[in-house]
Amino acid sequence: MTENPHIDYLLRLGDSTLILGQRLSEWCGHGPVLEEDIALGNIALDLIGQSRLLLSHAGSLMQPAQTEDQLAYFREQFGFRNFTMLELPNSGLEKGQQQRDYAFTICRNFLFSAYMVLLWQALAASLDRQLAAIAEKAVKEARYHLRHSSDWMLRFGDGTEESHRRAQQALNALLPYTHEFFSADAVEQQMADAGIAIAGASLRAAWEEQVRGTLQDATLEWPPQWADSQFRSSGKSGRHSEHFGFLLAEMQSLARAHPEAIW
Amino acid sequence: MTENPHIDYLLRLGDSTLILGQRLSEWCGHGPVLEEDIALGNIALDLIGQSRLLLSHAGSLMQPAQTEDQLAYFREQFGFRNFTMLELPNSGLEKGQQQRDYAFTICRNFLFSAYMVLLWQALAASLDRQLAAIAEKAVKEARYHLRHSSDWMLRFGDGTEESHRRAQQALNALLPYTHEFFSADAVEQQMADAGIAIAGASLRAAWEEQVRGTLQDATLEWPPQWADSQFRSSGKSGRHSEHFGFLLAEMQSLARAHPEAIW
Amino acid sequence: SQQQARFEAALAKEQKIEAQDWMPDAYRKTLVRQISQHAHSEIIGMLPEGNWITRAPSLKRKAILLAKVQDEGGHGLYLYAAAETLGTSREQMLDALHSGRAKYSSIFNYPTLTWADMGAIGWLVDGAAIMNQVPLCRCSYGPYARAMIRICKEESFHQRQGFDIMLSLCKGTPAQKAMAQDALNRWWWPTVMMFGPNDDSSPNSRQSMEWGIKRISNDALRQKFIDATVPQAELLGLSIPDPALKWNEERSHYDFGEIDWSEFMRVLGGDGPCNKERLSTRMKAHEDGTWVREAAMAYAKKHGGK
Amino acid sequence: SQQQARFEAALAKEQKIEAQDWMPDAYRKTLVRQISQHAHSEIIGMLPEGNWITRAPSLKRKAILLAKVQDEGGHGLYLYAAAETLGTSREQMLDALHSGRAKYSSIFNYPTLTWADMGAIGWLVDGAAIMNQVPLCRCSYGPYARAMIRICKEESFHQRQGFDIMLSLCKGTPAQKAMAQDALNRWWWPTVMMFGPNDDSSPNSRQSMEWGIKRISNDALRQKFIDATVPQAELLGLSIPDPALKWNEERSHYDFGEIDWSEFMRVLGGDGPCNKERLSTRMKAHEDGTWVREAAMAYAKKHGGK
Repeated sequence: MTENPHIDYLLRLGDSTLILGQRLSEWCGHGPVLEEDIALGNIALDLIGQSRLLLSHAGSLMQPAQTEDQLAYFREQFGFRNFTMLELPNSGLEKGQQQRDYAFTICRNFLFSAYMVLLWQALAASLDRQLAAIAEKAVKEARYHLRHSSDWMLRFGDGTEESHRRAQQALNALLPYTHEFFSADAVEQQMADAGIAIAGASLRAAWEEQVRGTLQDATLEWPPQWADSQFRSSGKSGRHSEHFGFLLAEMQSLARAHPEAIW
Repeated sequence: MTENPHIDYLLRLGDSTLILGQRLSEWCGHGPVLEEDIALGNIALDLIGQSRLLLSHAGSLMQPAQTEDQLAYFREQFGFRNFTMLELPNSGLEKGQQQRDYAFTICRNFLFSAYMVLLWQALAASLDRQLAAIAEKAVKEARYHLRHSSDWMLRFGDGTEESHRRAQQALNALLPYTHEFFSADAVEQQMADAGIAIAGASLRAAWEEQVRGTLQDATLEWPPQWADSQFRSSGKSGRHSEHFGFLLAEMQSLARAHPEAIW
Repeated sequence: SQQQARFEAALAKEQKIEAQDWMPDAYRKTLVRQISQHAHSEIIGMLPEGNWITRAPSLKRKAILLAKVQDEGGHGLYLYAAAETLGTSREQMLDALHSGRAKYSSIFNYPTLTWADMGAIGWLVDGAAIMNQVPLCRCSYGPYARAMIRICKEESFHQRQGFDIMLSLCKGTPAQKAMAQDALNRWWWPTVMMFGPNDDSSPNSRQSMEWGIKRISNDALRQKFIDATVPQAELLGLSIPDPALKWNEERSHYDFGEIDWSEFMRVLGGDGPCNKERLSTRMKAHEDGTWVREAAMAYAKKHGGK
Repeated sequence: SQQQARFEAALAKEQKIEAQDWMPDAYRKTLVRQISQHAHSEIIGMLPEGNWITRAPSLKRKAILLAKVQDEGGHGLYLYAAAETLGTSREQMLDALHSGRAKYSSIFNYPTLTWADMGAIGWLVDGAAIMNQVPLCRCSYGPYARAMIRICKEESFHQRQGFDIMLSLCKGTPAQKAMAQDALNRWWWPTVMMFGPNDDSSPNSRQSMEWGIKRISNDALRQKFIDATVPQAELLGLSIPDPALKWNEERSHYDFGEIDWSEFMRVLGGDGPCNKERLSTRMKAHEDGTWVREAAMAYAKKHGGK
């Protein structure tokens, strides 16, 4: 969609936060306990807030300039740059947009927020001053998201037999998608060279340490085949899963039915 | 949407068959046994075939004339005239477009096809010759749909404890929506007076006899509160359930993303 | 009894009754019923609005709606906590909801069919709720009164947001304006019914008045709501679906048409458009969440937490 | 042995082996493996196309796609039945699929991302399948050969429908044309890999040839497919994503580029884009259907049916 790696990079961030925010908001009113309903709403709100800043910034660099809503509601799926993991249904890999599995949802938040804490920390030093400012705000939110999901990973892993089984199953399903956080890629390399971003690969060791530590405390197992897996999702370069089209159809339906409207 | 009761009546038929066809096609590849995957596909195909004839006929009476696809893909939800029951998710009343409950699905097919057999029989004598011809074709298909679903109602009701429980639960959830088949209404009355249709209410006794007979054989219970229930769904006059918007968003997404395209 | 006398003296002096104070059983029971019903309404009320978060037509509206629904969850929390001070646990209250013994506001048994319903609910339903709730800030039971003070502040914020959605729609395309009018048509009468039966057929009201739980009668609140809302509809350029609606110079109030109490009773009795759906959706969420709550308890036990 | 001699004589005379005939264990095992893998491919293959039925852009296309996917289910039925004549039950075959012991065609581990994929699958994937399957109509095992005759007829119908979708897209708006090109870009190489490894690294092929199960080598079929498909792409005005593709006057065939066998092995080994999803979706359908199958059996037992 775009030839500009700077815009592309901002879209990755803006779309990843948007799409996970969208998925989390599907939980609204359906949480396992009221406090969690509220917590997930909070996290979704943070993410959508981050996305608005990032998409607005990306849109301002485009020719012609685009608003956050033009980017959110009127792009086709190949234009989106979120990590594939974040578009997966809340229920896991099988189809079912509105089914909900709390273990899958929490485990995804855990793996993603552990990554984002590291990424936002690094981006706070970006030469793109606007991105640096967003990162400074976002890192605090991401720390809360990580704490929230880590607490639940511990409860699940070290809770009941059932919760342990569910958490391990979710982890096994999700981990292959984390390779995308670290896969080498020209956009990230160029942005790193320009001092605007850093390559995801450089975060891998710290991320793995953080995640493995929590999993160990939670008595959950890191699947040994992870390192050898050749599976590579590619949402960050615009190739998504089959689930994404359904998410977009729903998210964009109203805006697209009234393209002229102001809301 | 339309002021013409003839068109309105045809839309009721065309939309009811379309929307149930759409719901049944969500089962594709997910059936409980291969033979049923194929059977549901067959029924969905019959229904979509009927819908195409009915929508084309309705569209030909409009000013300006509309194609079947304009009617299927570019109407807003209030323009649709299907019975509310048919838009409910395959899983039952809770949200979850792509969850699937076979008891709910079969029970809905049973209640609807028992009605449609009677209705198509009557409409074969319509003064609208085109409608009469469609009815003559459709009644044979509806008889097959009724036989298929009746057979399963028997198996469920008189099968295992679990299947009995599931079938009874589906029946209890669905029966309130059948009042809409019979509720009095100006469109039907005018069409009946014109010899084009008959009022649904006149089919009630025969429908109830048929349905009660099968339920009895299936050792399933007809909930005694049915007759007293004041619940009235109103899809046939364009007021739908909350589920319908999601169904339309998905069904129309591609066509609306490319309004100029021919496929 | 002496306790009874002290209790009545406190009421007479408009002093708050607190959790540790003696109170008549019937007072306690009435409060638990009312507060838990209010809490349940907040929770069930998350569903009709939650239904549109994923389809909100702009990111700003999405964020505002998400925050609003979250506030409703928060109100539920305060209210469950207030009810718990009276000795009933949240689990007991949820049981009562799921088994049908406890009620929630009937308004949430209507479906949200278009985006304009997000506007209409904020403007009308929250508007009516505020009318009902402002007097509760002076309720004789302290924990409830204090919860209501917080809640009312947020509700009036929500009401303004709802009106703002309506305003955008009414200034928008013809399709948007039509959407707004349709929403008003569907929500008007159910909202007017939110104030409950007419005073002469509202048997429990008198006792609640005496106890300082209820402060203003159903009909008085309803009139107040209508008087406040009609000019707002005019501002929006929308017409209220009541041909009998007319300013009565003499009364200095709007006259309005007959309420269809049979519909009210029907929805209250469980036959409304979404009663079964709302309750079964909540029950499913609760059941699906069982393993999560169990895991949290097991973990807390193992690790000596609370 | 005498039986072995009779079996080989039948093969030599191109006579069909039937279910009741003696056959070597290895022949039987090879057939069960191949036929069940083919059956599984039909069933798993319903998923990527089934993914677009609810969003098909016209009612006519919706009906055609639904019918096609249903045909695939039908092919699955014939093939399971053909495999059952060799003494393995459908339940056993499904167990083998769900536990990962049995394979299905790797092509179905790629996602269907746009409507154009419905065209590309019909045109390319079904086209390649026909190349593979037409020789199987002459397979030495009678029940398989006869199933393949029916299947091939329908497949060529599907291939024409797929090409027709591509044609409509290529004659359509620029966005439609781009969609078609993108689908070709994604499906080309996976389709070319459908014919399996190069002949010199295809160890089982020779034995299958001798048994009259396989008739033409992988590379020969692949060349045939490419030769047939290039002019069709030209007709559509689409470019095949292989810079090395060029007509070789001398060979009277198209030369083509190096195949990325590491991708082939990766997807075959379970690390393709949808392997886990496809299998877990099928397993979930099967598990969710358990109570349905049990009910049917219980009913049949009670009522003295089969």
